[in-house]
Amino acid sequence: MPQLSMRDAINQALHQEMARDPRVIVLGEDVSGGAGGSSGEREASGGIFGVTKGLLPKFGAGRVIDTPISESAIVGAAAGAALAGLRPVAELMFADFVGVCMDQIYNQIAKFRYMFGGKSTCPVVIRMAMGAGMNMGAQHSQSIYAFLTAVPGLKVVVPSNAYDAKGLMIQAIRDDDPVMFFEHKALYPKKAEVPEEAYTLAFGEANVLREGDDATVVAIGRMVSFAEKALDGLAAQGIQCDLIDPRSTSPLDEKTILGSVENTGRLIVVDESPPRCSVASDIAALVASRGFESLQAPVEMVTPPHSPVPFSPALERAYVPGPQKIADAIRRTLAARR
Amino acid sequence: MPQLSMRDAINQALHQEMARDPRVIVLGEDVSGGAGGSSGEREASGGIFGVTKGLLPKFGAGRVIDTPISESAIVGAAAGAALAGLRPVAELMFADFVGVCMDQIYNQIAKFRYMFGGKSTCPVVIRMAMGAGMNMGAQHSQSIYAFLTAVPGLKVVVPSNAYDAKGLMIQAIRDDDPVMFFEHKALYPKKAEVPEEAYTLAFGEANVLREGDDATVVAIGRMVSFAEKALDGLAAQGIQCDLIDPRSTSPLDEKTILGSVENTGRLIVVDESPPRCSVASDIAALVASRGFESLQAPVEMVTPPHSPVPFSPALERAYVPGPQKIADAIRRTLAARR
Amino acid sequence: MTLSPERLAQVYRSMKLIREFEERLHTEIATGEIPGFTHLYSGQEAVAVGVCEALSDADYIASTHRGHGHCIAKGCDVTGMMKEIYGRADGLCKGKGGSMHIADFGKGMLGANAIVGGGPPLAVGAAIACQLRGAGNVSVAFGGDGSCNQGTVFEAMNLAVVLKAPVIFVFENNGYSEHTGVDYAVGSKDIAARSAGFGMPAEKVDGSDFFAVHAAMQRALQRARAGGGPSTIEALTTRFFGHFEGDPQRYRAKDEVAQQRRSMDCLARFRARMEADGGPLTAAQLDAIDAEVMAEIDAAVKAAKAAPLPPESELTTDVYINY
Amino acid sequence: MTLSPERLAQVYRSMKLIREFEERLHTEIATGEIPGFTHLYSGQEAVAVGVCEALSDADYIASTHRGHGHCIAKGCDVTGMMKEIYGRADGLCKGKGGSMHIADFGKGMLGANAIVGGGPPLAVGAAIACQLRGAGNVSVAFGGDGSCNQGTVFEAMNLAVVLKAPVIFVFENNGYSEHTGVDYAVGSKDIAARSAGFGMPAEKVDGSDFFAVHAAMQRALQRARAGGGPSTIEALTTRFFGHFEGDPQRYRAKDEVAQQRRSMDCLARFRARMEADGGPLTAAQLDAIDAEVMAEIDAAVKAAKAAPLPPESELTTDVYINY
Ligand SMILES: Cc1ncc(C[n+]2csc(CCOP(=O)(O)OP(=O)(O)O)c2C)c(N)n1
Ligand SMILES: Cc1ncc(C[n+]2csc(CCOP(=O)(O)OP(=O)(O)O)c2C)c(N)n1
Ligand SMILES: [Mg+2]
Ligand SMILES: [Mg+2]
Repeated sequence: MPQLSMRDAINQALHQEMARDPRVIVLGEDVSGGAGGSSGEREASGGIFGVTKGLLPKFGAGRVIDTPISESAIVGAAAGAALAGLRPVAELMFADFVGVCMDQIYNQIAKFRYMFGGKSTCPVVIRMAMGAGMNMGAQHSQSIYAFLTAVPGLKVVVPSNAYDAKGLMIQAIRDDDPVMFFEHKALYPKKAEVPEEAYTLAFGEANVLREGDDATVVAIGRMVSFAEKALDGLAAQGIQCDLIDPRSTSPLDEKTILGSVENTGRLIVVDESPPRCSVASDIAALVASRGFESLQAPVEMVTPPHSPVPFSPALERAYVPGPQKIADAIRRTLAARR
Repeated sequence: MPQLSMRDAINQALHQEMARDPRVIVLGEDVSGGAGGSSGEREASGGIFGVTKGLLPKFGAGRVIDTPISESAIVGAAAGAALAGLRPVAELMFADFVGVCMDQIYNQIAKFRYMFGGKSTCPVVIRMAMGAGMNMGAQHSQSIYAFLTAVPGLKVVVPSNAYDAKGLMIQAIRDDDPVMFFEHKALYPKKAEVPEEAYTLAFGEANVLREGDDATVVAIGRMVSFAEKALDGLAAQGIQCDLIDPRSTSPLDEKTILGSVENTGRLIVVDESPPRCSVASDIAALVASRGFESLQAPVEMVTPPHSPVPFSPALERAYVPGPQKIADAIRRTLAARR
Repeated sequence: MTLSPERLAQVYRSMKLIREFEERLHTEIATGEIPGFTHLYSGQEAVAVGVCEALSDADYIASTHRGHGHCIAKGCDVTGMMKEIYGRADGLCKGKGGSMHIADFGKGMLGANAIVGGGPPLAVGAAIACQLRGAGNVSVAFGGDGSCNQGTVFEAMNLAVVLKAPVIFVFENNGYSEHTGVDYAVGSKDIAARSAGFGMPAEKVDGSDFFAVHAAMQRALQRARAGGGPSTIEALTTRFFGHFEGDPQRYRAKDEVAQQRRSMDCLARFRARMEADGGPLTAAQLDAIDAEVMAEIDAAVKAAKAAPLPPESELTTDVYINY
Repeated sequence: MTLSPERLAQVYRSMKLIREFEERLHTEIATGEIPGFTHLYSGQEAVAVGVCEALSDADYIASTHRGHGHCIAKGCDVTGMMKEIYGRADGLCKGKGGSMHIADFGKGMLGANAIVGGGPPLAVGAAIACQLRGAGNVSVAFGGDGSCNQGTVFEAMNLAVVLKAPVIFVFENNGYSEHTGVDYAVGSKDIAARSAGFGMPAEKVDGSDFFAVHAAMQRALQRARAGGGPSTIEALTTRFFGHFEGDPQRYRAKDEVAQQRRSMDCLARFRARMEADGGPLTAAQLDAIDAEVMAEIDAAVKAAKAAPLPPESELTTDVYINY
């Protein structure tokens, strides 16, 4: 099977869905690049991360739409086009930019169907790059999926690898509900085996990457690979854990998480957002309320501190939860007893 | 002691602080009302909820600033004025409007001090009316304090009564950190004894309204009075609970909550936001991770469902958690045993 | 473009329907039976109808918090609307939306919107869909004189110009945003001129004159359908009631409304025009329409009051299509 | 207004300092030692310096992602900046901010900003503070040709006009926002004219000519200080490097940068002007400044490389003043 980077896997998904369904359009800042300017090269970049490369030459400027720096208009236009029957994929570039278009996401897109009594469909996908680790500073490094997971009416997807990213993106485009799609910048170059043909992965179905009776580790996005590293290290000491990647935080595969904790009695959640009102706390609360009977030890949440993302690599390294912190938390939970 | 409504208590706090400190200014849409227009009445309303009444005649248009409908500019201007040495109190009218100015709140105000290495102070207060129960529909009824509680760098205050509101508002204005101040619309007319003189209530210090060994009830904003009603009913059956009003969700008085659960072994959190990544789940997670040893029963979260706020009173009544649901949850938790 | 007597009757009927819908709501709200808060459109009817007259169900509009008039002009069912406003189970949006969230996708009505400035970006998106389909359809973004200061609206205008999208921005300048005068809130004092600065044709029209609005709309429409891109229409108008029901309107001169009810009543002016034009519609015909409309509104209110409330099971439906 | 030779030397020194700061960063970034991504200001120096020349520490500026030039022009310490960009503990912001978040409140520098359009609302707020204090101070909002399409910027412009706030909006039109041409992204094709539509004086100036920028700034400043409200200056300029370091610039004609380095170099033009004006500064004097500047940058880079990294204990400080 071909090895593709997550960047190319998403790009392939976009190519395939645009070819399959003429209602799919792509819009955002520099999604092709080269609109205006002096070189005459009409596709000058294909997205600042290169994820939308090749779409403009293939599908034309009517369906691959470069925009001014106007995120509210971008997201709102995507929403309006979706209400009018298209299936837009809007790029927000950095997830941090939700702040300038939050209303269109959380008051408009998320609420249409409910407010209108089930009469609308708004099949829009908002793609955005998230995550720390590249020294991009406080306003370009956040993992803000908790904000949107909190909002009824949105689906929220956070792939952890190229294979999942492709299947989840195709599902997102075909899904009739609005989908917020978070792409971790550090995962873009990471490769995995990705089938050439189109396939979908259902939302709300977690991926269980490892199995083991000692504890349940739930990890999201880039944290999945860090948890794997932590578990690799612990395996030598005979520690075996379930490792669950929810893939979508809304809907959340509560069943798989609760089922695992029923068996292991111990929960560690690894999340790249600060801790307050986070997906980590959300999953901890889920288990504390609906899996309490089986819990044998305090829930462990491995997250950055309650602080913005620092710029200096010296600090950012300490900010992002790494394999060591995850392993420590697992060991702590195993040491605790009821 | 004089009885004041929460509306008037906050109004009094604003009057007193503006008189005390010439750096305090107020800005927002219709904070006086009557700018422009044909009547010549320069204070035509004093805020859509009347909270800023009387400030314009007393302090003048240089310090009581009516604005166009431009929330990003309002909040941003407040932030910039704060960086430049003023102490602005900006009104966002409805909390639901954070969507159109979220960037200025969460990427700017919240992060300045950290990004700038501790060299800035941004003593801004953002006031906003929140809450369901008045049939105002999905875009005018939300309780979105969880969004902002999640953001490092912000303080978040949710008063439950007129007395607290005055003390917390004065603290908010004098505080050197940015404060998000949530005022429940249904509480505006509710009266309490409020001393005439200025006083402050510290953030991060919960108010323990009732004491009892059976369970710990944490309730926020309007939910506090509903929890009181629930407890009144249960008292007849001999059930006594701690009732904790955190007053600020950031900082959160973890100590009081954990201390109470240590004694009671049971936790019920009552929150007017939908459940996912909420303050309810945040407090549940706190106890599941740091108070687990004392927990005797599953944590109960009493919240609205994962849905927007419906318009029809028939549905909205069912949406908002009421005394009955709270009492049910308390009874459930008492029935459970480890 | 001259309208046939049938169309003229339709136009008058629409305006009258809006007027009576709102006047009746004004009375009914006073009884306390209608939940929430409501923004009435009385006084602005010629704008909604002048704009929507030339649109088909395949053309889109995005509306505002003051949306009843836009809904009716775009063809929404009046009884369904009334039921919605009463929060009933068989309202246009099952009672979940209410006055500020009425939508009807079969009619190209993308929804009222309780966020000022929420609609214009949506309208640009609908216009992109029209553009892609290539059938010459357009989309209209309604907004008030207050909305035009919201960042989302400016962004939508620029994006529409960049894409040459077939959008018509209609700013209903009724003089006030809540309690603030437009002379204060719009720094340039001129909405149309500011829009023109964005690179699109913009004109100011008498919003109490159906024919003036309609003519401006024809020009904008022709341009949009021909690929000429967006336009702005600023319609000078007035609201006959407060910002919302219960507003004491201390920001308005004492006799302003009474005076405007006399001089800026689009219905009276339409009647006068019929007479001046030699009676394509006679007074008797117009009276007959009035009577019909009154009966229709009466029936709608009765039906709304009698309609069932939504059952609690509806609380959590329609959040997602599937989840 | 003519500037004394001392001021002229200061002006040239500032521009040269910015240029060499950036050219040196360009080289150093290639070594991989500088973290994150960096947007260089080379080519635009006359704008920052032309604007800031007339400001004091009690006047404010709000800057952008491309902020090094604004910082230097406003008087920030070059070594502190360099250390910040290297992520060092004694950088201007303790290494927590980095290239896109340099601020210096003692200098009235309210911060670079990685959110396009983030700064202008802040500048309006600072102007409100100036207004209230009544000492005639002003505030400047820097932005690019791309930023001017962001809703926050439009809102800030209108609010400034409404309040007659002493703000000067400076749009540095370098032709591109990332990989998109201004001829595409600004629908009206004319930033100054669009700003004028907001009800404020707006002029376009040659941004490679310090004297042109400075003169426009004097006019805007006088107006602002006299209570006449905001102005816009659109400065036509260019960036000598890519959007960020590493950008292959395929959207730019092959020889565009080389050509512009010849025709739009503000330093060369300043030198030519000195000669034309009969040498208020001689070539030798300017050469001496060049040498000084090179030494200063050299020293700054050395100091930055040698400076300590922040300790892990700094991770959670400065989130709040107290919590
Ligand atoms: C983003 C946002 N800000 C503020 C409000 C509160 N609000 C509702 S209507 C209104 C005034 C709107 O004025 P205008 O656009 O002139 O419309 P009109 O009410 O005159 O029809 C305001 C400020 C809102 N709903 N949304
Ligand atoms: C809200 C927001 N949207 C998008 C970006 C990504 N971005 C950073 S710089 C830039 C281009 C800015 O162009 P311009 O304003 O012309 O400034 P220049 O880079 O030319 O100095 C973009 C799109 C951002 N940082 N913030
Ligand atoms: Mg109005
Ligand atoms: Mg530029």
